[in-house]
Amino acid sequence: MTVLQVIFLITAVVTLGGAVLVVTVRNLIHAALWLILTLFGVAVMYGLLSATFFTVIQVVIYIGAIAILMIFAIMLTRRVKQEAGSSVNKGWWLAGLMSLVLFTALVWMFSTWSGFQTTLPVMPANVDMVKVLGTALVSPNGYVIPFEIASVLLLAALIGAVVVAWERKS
Amino acid sequence: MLNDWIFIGIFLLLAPIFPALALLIPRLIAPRKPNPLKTETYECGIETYGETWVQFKVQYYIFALVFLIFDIEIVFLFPWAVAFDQLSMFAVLEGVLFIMILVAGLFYIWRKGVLEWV
Amino acid sequence: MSDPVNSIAEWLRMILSSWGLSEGLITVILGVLGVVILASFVLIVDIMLVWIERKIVARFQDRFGPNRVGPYGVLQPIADVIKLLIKEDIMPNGADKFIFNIAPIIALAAVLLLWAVVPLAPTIIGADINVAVLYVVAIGSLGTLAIIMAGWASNNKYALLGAFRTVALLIAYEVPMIIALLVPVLLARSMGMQTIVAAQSTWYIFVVPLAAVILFISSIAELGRTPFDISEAESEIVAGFHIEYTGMKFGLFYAGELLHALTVSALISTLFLGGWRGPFVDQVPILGPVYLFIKSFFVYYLIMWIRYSFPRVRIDQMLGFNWKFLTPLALCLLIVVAILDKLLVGTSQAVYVLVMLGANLMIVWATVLILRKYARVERKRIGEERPVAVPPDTESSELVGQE
Amino acid sequence: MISLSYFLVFAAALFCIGLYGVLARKNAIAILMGIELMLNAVIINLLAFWRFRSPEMIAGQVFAVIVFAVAAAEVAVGLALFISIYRRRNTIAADEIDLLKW
Repeated sequence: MTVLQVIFLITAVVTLGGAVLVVTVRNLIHAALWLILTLFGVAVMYGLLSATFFTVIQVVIYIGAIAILMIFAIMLTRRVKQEAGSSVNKGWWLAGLMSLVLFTALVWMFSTWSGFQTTLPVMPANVDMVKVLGTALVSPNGYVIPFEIASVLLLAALIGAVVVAWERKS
Repeated sequence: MLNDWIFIGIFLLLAPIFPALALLIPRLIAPRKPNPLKTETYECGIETYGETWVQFKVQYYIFALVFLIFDIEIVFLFPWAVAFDQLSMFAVLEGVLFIMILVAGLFYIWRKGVLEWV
Repeated sequence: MSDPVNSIAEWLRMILSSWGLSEGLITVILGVLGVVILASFVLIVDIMLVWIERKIVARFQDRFGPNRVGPYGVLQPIADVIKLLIKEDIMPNGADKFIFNIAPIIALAAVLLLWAVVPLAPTIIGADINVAVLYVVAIGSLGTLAIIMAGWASNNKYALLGAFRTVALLIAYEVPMIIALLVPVLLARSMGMQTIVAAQSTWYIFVVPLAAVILFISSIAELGRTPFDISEAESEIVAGFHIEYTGMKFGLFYAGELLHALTVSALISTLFLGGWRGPFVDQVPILGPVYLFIKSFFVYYLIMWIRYSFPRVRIDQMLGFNWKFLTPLALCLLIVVAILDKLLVGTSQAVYVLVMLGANLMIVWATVLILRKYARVERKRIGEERPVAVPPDTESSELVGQE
Repeated sequence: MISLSYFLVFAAALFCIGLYGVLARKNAIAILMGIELMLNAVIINLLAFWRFRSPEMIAGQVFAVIVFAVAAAEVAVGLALFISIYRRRNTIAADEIDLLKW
């Protein structure tokens, strides 16, 4: 076992443990905090994939913005009596079974694929991936259309969400 | 480069230890005699009444929402700024267009009166 | 290029490798050592800050400040620490124990973590990563998290309300802060702190002063200091999110706040005031930290000056100021800087700086004009007669209430 | 040595846990958390394929960036919907929002 493997395994166990708690814990605020731990573990995973830009972006956007948005929404919609009942619906065992089956099927499918055991290729040396990404995002023969569409999507999300959530004064 | 990230990792693991140590010392030497009156929630001299969970204004959510949308832009704009050397004027203007579209959203909600804190 | 820190590190590396340790292990050991030294140094500075802050506040308010313990009261912070250590730690009823305890730890650790990317000298930096500016933003969001956790775990209405207000403030002011951070990144074409410092042959404050001002204002808001201290507005919500914290746990929040102020000053110095740059720093690298700390304390002094000179603004004014003034201004500045930078390719340094500076001043001038017009309208609006609250003795007011 | 299989299995596990959350949870916000887990699994997959199969091409990273933007938009609109529903029906339990099920 190399050091990298040990780091990977510890992160994976913590992350998956956190994820399990996210979907099982009854208290929603606790679930949100576990979600933050899980997202942090995923950020470490990005780091292990040498996509360090995504590591920081994950923390900034998922933990700094999305998780906080979720906590706000939980606080806005909480009812005390709701916590009393069961937090899962009647078919939860079916859902669990389906997830388990899907997981086994996915792993089985992967294992039959020849590229499954690809080992880490060396990164192109002395290339600043952030720079490459920036160039690709706006260069006309790169990904400029997705780039602009993303901004339109964000605009639509902003306007749509505000219109939906906004309380009209009567 | 890799060494730098190892350093950050070590820092992440060690940084909570310093404040945790500072909390450990009082646990050993400070007195600890809680009683119901002492651990009462402090609320300007009256006894606490009802649920802590008061209903919040939707305004908080709206501001977090606007923040989220503007936060996303950094994913796109930071690489754009870093790659500035290799960009043509056209590519720069694309970045400006990106910002302008978001500004249009800001002005829309401004006109709607969403940004008023009422 | 030899400085004491790196030579000691080299020396230790040699000793350790002579013991037959592997390369990776040595890196980890040296990393741990570096973290411990850096963090202890920063924490000691933090303890001294208590004295500095109190002494300077006292001067602003025409008092003496602490002057009993030790000469000029320098030992006062030590006494404070001892007092905090032996204070009883009270946990409020119904608190969420684990989260309640972990929140102050995260609050201080988040500030400590920022020092990993602050360059102290040409060769002395914790970690010279290529996403350092975003790292600062990311760690800042951990601080926000600590506040939410503290407010929620306290089981106190005022703490929760304070935490919500603080978070609304923090995330709102993060937007202009990020945009202002984009400007030096754009000028230096890098997010690495060392690259940004190295690119500042002209300090960026002379190139884009407006970005520095925007970053400064939003940083004060991020710190939650007056005039933006609604998070702990004593007259409104008692003390905000840390109302239920006592003893050392409160001490950690307090220390975190003070250290955050210095850290933000160090970051502003790094990004806009040339960081460790100064005379002779290339020959004697150890001068770097000295210059950095001089600049940082200058910015810190400015923050304190503002803190003790201004009254608190209302929450609606504060958020309005952010969304309707600071954010559009920062975006406008970013667009102007981006286009000008591309237009000025190939011109000499002097022309570049002068045009940039001129453009900045133009934006400031235009802003002032718009603000003047707005202020005229606003004065008229406020001056108009408005319905005032009347005591509910008349029947008509009751009818209004029932509708 | 870490191989691609590690990340794929990890992402599959995360995806399935998220799926369980989406299918089994009652509270709408908890369901959204499950969706977030699934989206994170997707991003891990994208980045893993980029890193292991074609580190010299940037397409994988661009894809991941777009997924980030879409995830943010989804959360923003989704939560806004839940708040609006809560205001009208005073609940956000998924099995109580049954207006279309007359």
